[in-house]
Amino acid sequence: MPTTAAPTLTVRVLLFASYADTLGFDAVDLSFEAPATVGDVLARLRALPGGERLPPRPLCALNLTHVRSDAPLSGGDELAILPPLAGG
Amino acid sequence: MPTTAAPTLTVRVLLFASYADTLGFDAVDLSFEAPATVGDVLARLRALPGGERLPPRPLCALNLTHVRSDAPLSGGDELAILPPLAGG
Amino acid sequence: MYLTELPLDLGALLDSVQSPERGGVACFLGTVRNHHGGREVLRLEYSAYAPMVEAECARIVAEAESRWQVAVALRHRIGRLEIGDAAVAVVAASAHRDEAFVASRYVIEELKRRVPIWKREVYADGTVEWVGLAGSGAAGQRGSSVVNAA
Amino acid sequence: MYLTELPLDLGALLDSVQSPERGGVACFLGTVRNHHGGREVLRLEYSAYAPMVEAECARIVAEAESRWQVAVALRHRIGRLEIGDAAVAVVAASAHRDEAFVASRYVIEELKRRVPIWKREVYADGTVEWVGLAGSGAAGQRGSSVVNAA
Repeated sequence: MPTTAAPTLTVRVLLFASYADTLGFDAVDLSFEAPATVGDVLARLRALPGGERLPPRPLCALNLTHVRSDAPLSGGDELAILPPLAGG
Repeated sequence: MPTTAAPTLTVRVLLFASYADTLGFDAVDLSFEAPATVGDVLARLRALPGGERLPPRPLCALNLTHVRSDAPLSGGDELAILPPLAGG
Repeated sequence: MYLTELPLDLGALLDSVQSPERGGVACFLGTVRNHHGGREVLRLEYSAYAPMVEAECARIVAEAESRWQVAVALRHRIGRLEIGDAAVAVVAASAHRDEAFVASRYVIEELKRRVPIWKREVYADGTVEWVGLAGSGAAGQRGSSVVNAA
Repeated sequence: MYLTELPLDLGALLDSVQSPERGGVACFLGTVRNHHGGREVLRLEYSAYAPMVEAECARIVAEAESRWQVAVALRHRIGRLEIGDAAVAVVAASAHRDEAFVASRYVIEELKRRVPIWKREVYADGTVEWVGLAGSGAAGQRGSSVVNAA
């Protein structure tokens, strides 16, 4: 919901496992004024019901690769917020 | 073939793999004046045809346990002279 | 494909990496335990971010195969697993057993650290919980503070 | 029995040590390579001082099971083996994967160092040679100075 004429970008956000349960959905498209980072997505998620239970620095993967929260976003990116891993 | 009246002991000596090929037999009973050690057996073997090709310090096992050449012998012992191991 | 919903076939993984040049083969199997955190586990369910599992596993295998002279096979099972079922299998074959050992260890450690797979444990008391490793965020070691299912 | 003349059955060894408490299983397989010292190997034959193999393997397994919380299975094949056949298999199962890895490594290293087994390699050029590890005596790395068979 951009409120200015600044260019916007839309990213696909995926939630998994306990985070999907916590926020009540497993995928959402979110739009931001450019430039935006992974941290901006996390801030948006934290404002949603249940989002306050996300940890301060969750694991994040951008287009199937682990990234830090200062990674910049591009339109069409797929950003996954990953609960603590438990494979193996 | 003890030549004195000293007490004698007889041990069973086993040869394996390349050592059996070298000396031409794989088992022999040898008698020694007591006390005797593994080293005495090695010295006796070295005097046999082909025995000069035994290494200076071959692996030896006394009654199924690795021993050094100064290990003492008792009558009825089984002493195995082990070529370089190649299991695995 | 590194993910499967079928039981893991160690023999097939061995066949895929063994060769007459590679005399040393190290493997690791991770199987479902019947206890966790002092509680009796009845069964569990693995889920995954499948496309990233494939991408990250391919990266890990490529790293191992470039660092050591090994051929690596890796498979992780998802879906419902019973106690004793194998969840993950790693095989590393090499002409040098040291490299086989080191590479197999590397792959399982990196998988646990980097590959997006989650599990929900079903306990004997009827509760269900997401399980996570420590250090991945404030949600902490157990997902119990986040989710209480039944 | 740690020695067998039959093909090794990894599945049976896994079954013998896996349990619902032991979620981590590390294995090692040593298979017959097609080359040695730059020469092409056609097949080989393992022989052993069988009673001592049983005694020494039992000691090694006991050492591993006392040093770490593991259950260990170990089997070595003797007789004629073809390229690719497994000659030795070690399995270590533990509640902790680190212990499974360390114990399986310990067992294979100690087996190579202590267990009286020998092999004769048959080469593509028709020669046959006893093969040995370095450091076990002046006969040195290869038995060729001691024996020339055909």
